[in-house]
Amino acid sequence: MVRLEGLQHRFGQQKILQGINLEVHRGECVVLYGANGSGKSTLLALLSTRLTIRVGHYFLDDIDVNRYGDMARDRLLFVGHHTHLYGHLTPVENLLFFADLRGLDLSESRLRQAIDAVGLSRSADKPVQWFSAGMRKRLALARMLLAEPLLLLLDEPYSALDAQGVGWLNAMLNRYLESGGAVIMASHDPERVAALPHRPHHLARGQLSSMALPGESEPC
Amino acid sequence: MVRLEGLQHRFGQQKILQGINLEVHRGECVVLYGANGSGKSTLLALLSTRLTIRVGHYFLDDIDVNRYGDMARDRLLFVGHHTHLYGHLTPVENLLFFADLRGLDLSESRLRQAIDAVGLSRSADKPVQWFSAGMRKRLALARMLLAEPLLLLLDEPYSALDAQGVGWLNAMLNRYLESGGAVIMASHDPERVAALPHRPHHLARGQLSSMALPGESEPC
Amino acid sequence: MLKAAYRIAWKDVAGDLRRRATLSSMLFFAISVLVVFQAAFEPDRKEAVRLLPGLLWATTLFTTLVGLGRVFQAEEEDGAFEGLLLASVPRGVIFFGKWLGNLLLTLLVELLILPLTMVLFNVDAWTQVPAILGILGLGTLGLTGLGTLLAAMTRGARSRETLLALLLLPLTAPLLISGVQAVAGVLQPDGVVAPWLKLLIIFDLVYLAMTPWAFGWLVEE
Amino acid sequence: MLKAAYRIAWKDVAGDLRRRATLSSMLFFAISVLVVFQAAFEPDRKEAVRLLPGLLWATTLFTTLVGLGRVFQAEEEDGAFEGLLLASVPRGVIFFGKWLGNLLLTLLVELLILPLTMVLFNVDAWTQVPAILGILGLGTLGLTGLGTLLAAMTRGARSRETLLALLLLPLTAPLLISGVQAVAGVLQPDGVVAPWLKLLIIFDLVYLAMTPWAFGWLVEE
Amino acid sequence: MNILKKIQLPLGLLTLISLAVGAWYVYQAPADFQQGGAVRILYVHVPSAKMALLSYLFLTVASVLYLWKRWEGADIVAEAATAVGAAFTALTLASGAIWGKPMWGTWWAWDARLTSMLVLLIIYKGLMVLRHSLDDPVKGARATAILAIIGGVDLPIIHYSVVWWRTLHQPPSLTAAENSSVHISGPLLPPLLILSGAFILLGLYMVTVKARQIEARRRLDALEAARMHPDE
Ligand code: HEM
Ligand SMILES: Nc1ncnc2c1ncn2[C@@H]1O[C@H](COP(=O)(O)OP(=O)(O)OP(=O)(O)O)[C@@H](O)[C@H]1O
Ligand SMILES: Nc1ncnc2c1ncn2[C@@H]1O[C@H](COP(=O)(O)OP(=O)(O)OP(=O)(O)O)[C@@H](O)[C@H]1O
Ligand SMILES: [Mg+2]
Ligand SMILES: [Mg+2]
Repeated sequence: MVRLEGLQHRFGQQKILQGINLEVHRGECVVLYGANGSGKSTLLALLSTRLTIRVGHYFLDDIDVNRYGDMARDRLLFVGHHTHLYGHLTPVENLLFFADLRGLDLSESRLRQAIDAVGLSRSADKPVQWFSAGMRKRLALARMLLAEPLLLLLDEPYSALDAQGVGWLNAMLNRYLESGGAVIMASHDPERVAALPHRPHHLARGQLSSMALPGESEPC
Repeated sequence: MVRLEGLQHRFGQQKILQGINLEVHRGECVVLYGANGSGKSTLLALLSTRLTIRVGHYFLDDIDVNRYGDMARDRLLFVGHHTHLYGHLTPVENLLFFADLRGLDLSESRLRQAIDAVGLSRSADKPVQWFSAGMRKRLALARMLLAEPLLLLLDEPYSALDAQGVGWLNAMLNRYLESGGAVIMASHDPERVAALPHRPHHLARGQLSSMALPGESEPC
Repeated sequence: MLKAAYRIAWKDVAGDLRRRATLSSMLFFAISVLVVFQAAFEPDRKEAVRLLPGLLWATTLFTTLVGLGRVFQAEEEDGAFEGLLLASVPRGVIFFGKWLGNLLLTLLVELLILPLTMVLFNVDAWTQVPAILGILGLGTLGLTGLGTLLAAMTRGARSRETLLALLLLPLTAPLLISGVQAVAGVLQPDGVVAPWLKLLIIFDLVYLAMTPWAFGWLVEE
Repeated sequence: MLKAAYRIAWKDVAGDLRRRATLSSMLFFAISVLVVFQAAFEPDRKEAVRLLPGLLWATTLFTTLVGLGRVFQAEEEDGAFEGLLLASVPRGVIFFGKWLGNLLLTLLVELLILPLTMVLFNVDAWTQVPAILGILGLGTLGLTGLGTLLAAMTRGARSRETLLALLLLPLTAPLLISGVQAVAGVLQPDGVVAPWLKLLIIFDLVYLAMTPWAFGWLVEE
Repeated sequence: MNILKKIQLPLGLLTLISLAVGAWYVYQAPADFQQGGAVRILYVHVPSAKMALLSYLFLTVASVLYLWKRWEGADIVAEAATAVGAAFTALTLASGAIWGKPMWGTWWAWDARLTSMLVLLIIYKGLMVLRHSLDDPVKGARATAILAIIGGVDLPIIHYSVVWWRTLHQPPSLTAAENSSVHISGPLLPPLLILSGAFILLGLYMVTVKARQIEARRRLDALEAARMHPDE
């Protein structure tokens, strides 16, 4: 469903990615491992259309994303290091804003349900700026429950989550994968990824290589 | 060296900490586990003097921190979720600024050495704003090498670090503990903490309880 | 589509407008600007009439400039702007939403400052109030349009405030001139208004046609 | 101790002053303010002399206000302000450093705008330049002192810019009045200056004595 | 950018020759019976005013090309044209002010031409500052190009607003001085035409030199970056 062909990227003169090829099918989860600064977040930013692809091709569900960015944005969801949350809004308001931006017509009870599902029901009407790191992360991830995207891009989704949060996330991702979604995630956390069926890849020197034995050659 | 007696804290009407007692000696590492939003970061903020203690006592090296905050700040170092870095400055400039603020008189070569030690030598003169999450984290932690504090307060130090970074951090912390420093850290990551000699504690409902068997009852 | 724009504007100003305090704080803001003006220039009554158009426009410009710092402020925290750009609405709509929020607050200040000036400086032109407000509003459209674009452009720039003033003031010179002249024309019995109004409208059209498009270009990375 | 204050100021303005562009961009900022002034009020030569003190002070106030948005801007990112507060220097020193950076840039604009105004508006008072600069500088001390405190106070507040203006303008009204009167006094052959100067100095002393202490209280949480 | 290297020398020679011819004519031309020797400022003032405006046209075209085709060369030329245009604008203002002191008795007046020229200078400066205020060079280039285009559309509006503003109110004392332009004729005209041509050549030459300098600097930055990241 996702196809990358010869993707390259550079910042100024610094070449970060040099020819990434990747294919991800429905129901598949690809995990990107790699050293700090190796370009995982950059790759995800390209996939999310935040960065424009200058060299290479990117197809999502047979859409040429380089040309039809708007259509692709409809079909994918990106949750990065940043939570994209507004501190002065409550969780309900944050999700409502998100839904409106995506053109989703959701009732408030649907939103509260999503907030419950990530264990934040007691803080549903408190401005997000006072939230703890893990609570913010949970709320950011709660969007996945609402958006039902084709492709999910996650940058270090496990960081800041407690054990319960990790359990919840993995259960959610498993359900999502079974329903035919695709996931590409960057992580430093093979122990937590282990609960998911996934294909590990290693990013180094701008090249992506699939890791044959996830349990052994993984970087951690 | 660190002694907490009956520490309490509330935000508005929400009681977060209700009577924390803790003693940490030289060369000891205390790890705080606990669910998202249980108050670990709040406790560390109190210990770092960022939040003022209203109820309870806090002694650091026999200094009554409630009264002599300035003296305590000299002796402790806090590295939190936030990296306290200035995006428009380079790593060298950031560390120099930090050193000046603490009244440390360090040569530039000493700073570069610290930057080398965290594996950032190649990016030592690039503005920090382009750094990847892990690179920022490494730089924030590099301060530990410069400041030589009595007490080190770390909030989720392993997040965003790759395997090499984790190894470096643990080696550093081991050395620091052997030299008689004390560490209090919050973490969701028992697998990575395992490489350190430490005393695990669990924070729940505003109370701290020591966990007898770190390997078994830990929350993850 | 438009709902998204409306949402963005709502998010930006809701927090301000929901609390009634905003209205009164805007009022006091307007009053203190007038007090400064009085302290600085001490105009007598006749002078006050002559200086009124300039005062109104200088305040408008100042309010806009001060407000521009805020337009993208909420988006600075925690990658929120990035989040906006990843929404599937066209970028023009995002721009429109941002512009709308900014426009509303500036119009509010204008609405307050006009009667205040007239009372505090004894200017007797109450029948002209709607005309003057219309002129101010017309100018504000283009002014905030260009301002919003510049605010987007200078996100994260060094010494941003100076830069914003440096870029906005010369480019809006025609607006300022025609606005001042139009208001002055309204206040005089035999004043000329129509050509200045035309100029204002041309300016608005140019900016409101160009800026959403320019914004789309700008945020491509 | 003072080194730390110096460092903080340096960090804030170094990026600005290191590049030579800042000086010239400040110059052009000043010019564009004058263009706006001309377009808004169209003073003739005699009027220009009368309005000069007010113009100088209004510009100073405006520059300060615009600069205040920036004082703590670098500290917003990534908990940097928190980092500052965790340094072992007394909070007064942190305040001092922040104030210093702000003061420098405002003084720079004043230094530029005075000769410019005199050239562009044909005001012939070159021998009074040092006296006028002295008065402006004196007022700027207190103005930026209070401003820096207010900027710290309103960190993260909603519609912060309006709030800053709302707080700063009334509190500095006495300063503004005495400053305007003092400059006007200097420009007239038989003008009164001394009492206004005294008022300015009192104002400075009060604010500069109070603000570092107030800052210490403010940042306690 | 190879082409710049090739044309630089011939362009420079041509500029030099035409400037020399123009200067000779100016030397030959009679002093104005009214204005005396000061009239010679005209030969710098008017051509540089033309170049100040022409540079902006050049800048707009380069900016459009950059946004449209993403040629880095267009961006380099745009940056060079901004600096050159600012220089000519400053020269116009300076020569005008110097001329104004003996002619009008003042360095400056808020006349239409003068005001719009001042605004043009601020716009040039704003573009230069904007580029260097954004940390990311690509963002800086793009923002500057967009703003240059907007400025290009805005300039005629500025010009006319200022003209109407000033001609509706002001007594024609100043415009009368400008009406003297109508009288430029006879022996004054040929050197003016030649020098206008010479200044256009000079402007092109300056853009060429500046563009090559910018290009070299960018290449140097690139080498620096490559040195810092050898294996990437
Ligand atoms: C700072 C002051 C001045 C500025 C900014 C200025 C600006 C200009 C500009 C922009 C032009 C237009 C060229 C064109 O449209 O092709 C021009 C032309 C001219 N200026 Fe000035 N000028 C100034 C002072 C003066 C003075 C003091 C005089 C002489 C009394 C003068 C005499 C002329 C003449 C004769 C022309 C040629 C007019 C024409 O060819 O249409 N200028 N100036
Ligand atoms: N906007 C930018 N401008 C210049 N360089 C950048 C930019 N963004 C990232 N980089 C550089 O690109 C490289 C890759 O960064 P990226 O964030 O993709 O790494 P990462 O693999 O996600 O690392 P981490 O594991 O630490 O999150 C880094 O060297 C970084 O400095
Ligand atoms: N400034 C504040 N004002 C109000 N409430 C706050 C503030 N800071 C934190 N809280 C609340 O205090 C509680 C504890 O937050 P804290 O950040 O200490 O949790 P934590 O244990 O660090 O969680 P995590 O594992 O997610 O980092 C949360 O419910 C949070 O909403
Ligand atoms: Mg990353
Ligand atoms: Mg925490």
